[in-house]
Amino acid sequence: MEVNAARALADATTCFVGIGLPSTAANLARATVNPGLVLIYESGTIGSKPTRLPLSIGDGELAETADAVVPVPEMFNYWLQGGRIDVGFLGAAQVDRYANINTTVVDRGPDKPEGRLPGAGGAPEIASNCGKVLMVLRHSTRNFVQRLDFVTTLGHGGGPDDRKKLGMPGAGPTAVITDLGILRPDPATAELVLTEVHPDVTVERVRAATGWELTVADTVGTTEPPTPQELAALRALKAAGKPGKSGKPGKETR
Amino acid sequence: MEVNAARALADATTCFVGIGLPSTAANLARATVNPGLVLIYESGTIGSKPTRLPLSIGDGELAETADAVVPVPEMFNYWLQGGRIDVGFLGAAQVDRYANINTTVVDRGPDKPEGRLPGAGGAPEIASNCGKVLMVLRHSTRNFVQRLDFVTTLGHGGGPDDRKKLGMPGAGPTAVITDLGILRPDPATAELVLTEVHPDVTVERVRAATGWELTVADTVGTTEPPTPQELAALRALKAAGKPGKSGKPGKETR
Amino acid sequence: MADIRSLQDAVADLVHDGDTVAMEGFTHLIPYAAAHEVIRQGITDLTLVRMTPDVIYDQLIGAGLVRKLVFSWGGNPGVGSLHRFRDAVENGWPRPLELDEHSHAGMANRYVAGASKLPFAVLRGYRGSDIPTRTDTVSTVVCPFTGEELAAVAALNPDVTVIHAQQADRAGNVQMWGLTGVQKEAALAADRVLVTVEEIVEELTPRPGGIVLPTWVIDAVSVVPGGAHPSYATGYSTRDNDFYQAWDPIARDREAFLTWIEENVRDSEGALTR
Amino acid sequence: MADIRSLQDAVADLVHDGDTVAMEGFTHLIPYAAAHEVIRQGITDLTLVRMTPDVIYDQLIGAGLVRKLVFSWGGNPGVGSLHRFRDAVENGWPRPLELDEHSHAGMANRYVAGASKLPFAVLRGYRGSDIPTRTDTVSTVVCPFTGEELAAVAALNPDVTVIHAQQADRAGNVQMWGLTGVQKEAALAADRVLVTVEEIVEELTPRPGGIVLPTWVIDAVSVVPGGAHPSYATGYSTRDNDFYQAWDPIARDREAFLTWIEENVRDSEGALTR
Repeated sequence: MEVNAARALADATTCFVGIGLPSTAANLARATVNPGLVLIYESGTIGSKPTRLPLSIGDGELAETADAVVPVPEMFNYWLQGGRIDVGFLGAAQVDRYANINTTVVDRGPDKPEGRLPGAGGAPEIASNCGKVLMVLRHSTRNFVQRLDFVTTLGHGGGPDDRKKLGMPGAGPTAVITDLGILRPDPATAELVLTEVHPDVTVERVRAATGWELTVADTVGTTEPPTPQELAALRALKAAGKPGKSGKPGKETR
Repeated sequence: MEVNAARALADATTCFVGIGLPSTAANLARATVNPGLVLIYESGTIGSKPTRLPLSIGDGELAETADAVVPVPEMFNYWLQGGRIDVGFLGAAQVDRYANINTTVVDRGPDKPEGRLPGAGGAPEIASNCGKVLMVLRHSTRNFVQRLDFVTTLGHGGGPDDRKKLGMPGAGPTAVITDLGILRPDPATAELVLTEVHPDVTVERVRAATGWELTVADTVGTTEPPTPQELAALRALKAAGKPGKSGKPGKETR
Repeated sequence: MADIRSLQDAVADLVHDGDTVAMEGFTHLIPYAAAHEVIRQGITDLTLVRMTPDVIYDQLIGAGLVRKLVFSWGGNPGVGSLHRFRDAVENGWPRPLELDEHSHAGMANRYVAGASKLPFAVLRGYRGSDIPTRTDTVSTVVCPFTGEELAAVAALNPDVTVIHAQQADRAGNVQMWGLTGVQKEAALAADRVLVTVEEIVEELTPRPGGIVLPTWVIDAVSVVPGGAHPSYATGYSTRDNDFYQAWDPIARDREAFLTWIEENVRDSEGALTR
Repeated sequence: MADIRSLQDAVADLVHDGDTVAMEGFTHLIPYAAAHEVIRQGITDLTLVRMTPDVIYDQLIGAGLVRKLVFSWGGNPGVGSLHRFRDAVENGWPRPLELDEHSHAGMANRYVAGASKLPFAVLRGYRGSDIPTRTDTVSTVVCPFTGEELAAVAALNPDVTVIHAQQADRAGNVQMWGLTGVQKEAALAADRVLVTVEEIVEELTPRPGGIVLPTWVIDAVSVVPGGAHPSYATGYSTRDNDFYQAWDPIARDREAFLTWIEENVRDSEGALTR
């Protein structure tokens, strides 16, 4: 996932980064396809150039290597809402076929209380205001659901015009990168379509891991395996930090 | 005027200062009755301790000696509107009997275009949000008028309840200090009443310099002449700066 | 003007049962020592406000002192869930926890409105989200110039805001630097302000990225070196990531949590903040 | 990303006839040299935006390039009136000047809304004032939580914002310090941004009170030492108070003004900014 997520940042000027997999991908992009990529962390750092993978979005090195550190309200108002960020990264506990996101509560059955998730964090406004959004999460029927228990963050709503009707400036989720492949919204319907699988993954396996009847592109591509350079850069980043600790991708900075 | 304006700051913690006479008075207060007075200039400086009288509100020394320098929007939103300032100073081109202020345009007669004044500057919100407001201006029928040509800044509106009705947090103008004496609003009517004259000034002279039928307190006091200490402190301040240049009191930072 | 006084006295004077309390700090400068003093004094029925209720609020919630939580993201950054928070929400243990839940952008703007003494703030947010169905502090306003409908969020004005900073001078002026998050807004929005600091210095030297809060907006300054641990203070300490990892198994288990609080907070003044 | 280029080329590319232009700087860091280049190039029909139209706008107005002025206080700080501004408003010389007039708090918030890409901002302002009777960019909104009626001001989004700063690096990142006024907001609110700087440095060293604008929010950086004169740049120059005094008699007289512009601006590239 990291390598494909990093590749998806090749054209971006600025990226709003959450800790975990997004941070790994963004730093890998800086080490490979996009050395000039400007990393922006919601803790207030603009242009961070960490030498190791930060464990939290408040890591001291993020501030020390930044071009600027701004207060959190300014980050959300002038920079995110101000339309300055090309790409945002989001994870999800649940995603539906329109790339809508739930990170708030899950229904655990009639006799049980709702299961509590971390909540929204920056996600609703990241999804609304970034030029586009990349989603990264593991592929399972638990995550890819028929119906969200709660809409924390709007992806494409229920169709291709919903974002426009709501006046959302950005393009919304343009790719959902998983450990099995890549899904992209169909321009005509906004429904997620499987467009690529990773090497050795079958379409059937992706279907089985998806909680709705998955639409599959006429020709499904296969992602390029990581190049030796990409793997070396990834190894170097992880060796410098303690990647084992940052653990759960995308869970920290919704 | 300077000395009486300085004395009026004896109890204040914080003062929003305009250049010219307000700045002279506020710095004189720091040198005499209130050494701990926190000077706040609308250019963004909090706790300036200038050693000489600044010529403009953007003088470098104001920033260099400040406890903090903040952006201008923060100054107006968090500090002024936030209710952090005890005393504001205002001048005026025209003031009426309710201490309403015009600094925008003057009517020069039927065949002439309106005369242009500098405009509002910070005054409407200074008058609204400071704990109280001191006004300082020269006493003449040109300045103290029956009817304002334009209400730039509300003082007491048309009576004692008008500020409350408009939801204005501060007490509004509590004293108008002139070169002839001091006027204060009557608590019952909010109309300005002559309460003190300076030594050797007659009530008649003040009446003649006022464009409306001036209400005079039952007993009109006489202001204390400047003490030798006050005069020495004032001389020292002026000697350190170039007071001749800052010239026109209260005209610079409406 | 701020009084420089012991943490114990400052907390006792400034934080009361039933108060709305904001302890802010975006990963950096989180005022753990002050929270532990609140636990020791058993100040209860609190409404806690914080963008990212972190381990600091997990501890207060688990200690049974919290009635309501106002927040936007509740997790142990880099580790996982806040188990005491989840136990309170899901099972009402040790007491039910009412929630007022927002997005980060909404929370940040609620503090901005509070600091500006406005009743609400405007943002382009919450669109298409179910969040407004569960709170009465999100509404809408229509732009009088363009007709666009925007989100309105109610101002936050805590009774008390507690923050940690690097330095104060003897007059009680405070300077913090590094990631300064939303602390200035949280402090200026509050009725009362308590600041714990790493040290008192003779003179505050202006720092790049430094924020100064003048003494006359602060009620009390308490000197608590290491008072942000396991969070950190740039220039004084680094984040104790091991603690955040170690917290997970402690917080998963009610008994383990209670024992930890007893041994490390209640019985042991400042034990954690050494 | 900002290109580092000559002031002449940058102004020609970024500032066009009919544009709405903000040249900001609260007494400090006023971009005089760029304004003079606008005069030399005769770029006209401008709508000028500035909280405190100072001598810099007196010059542009007197040169006949300005159709409309958006402002909150028009004077020569510490000296008196802006005579060219008054002549334009009162007598229509050299052309009529339309006004959109606000308070400082209103103007500051209009820039904040612009930088936040919101259509309006809210403040507790203009109460009891006649100002709203003369502008269509002040209105009201009602708080959906308290029912309080507050002032709404329309966002300002200039076509171009021009500012002066102390330093840029070779990549075009800019740092300014000292009184930084409303420049960040004015820059982030604009479609295009031109920054004149005192010098290019190898690396921007973070400064106390420093504000950094990253190169990717700037279109062009031009190196113009002394480009703020008669205003100043903290660390490089001091305010030329004598110039502000001397301006008064020049600006009082139409002929004297035209002669001054001819000799000091039109015929004399950069003469004033040495």
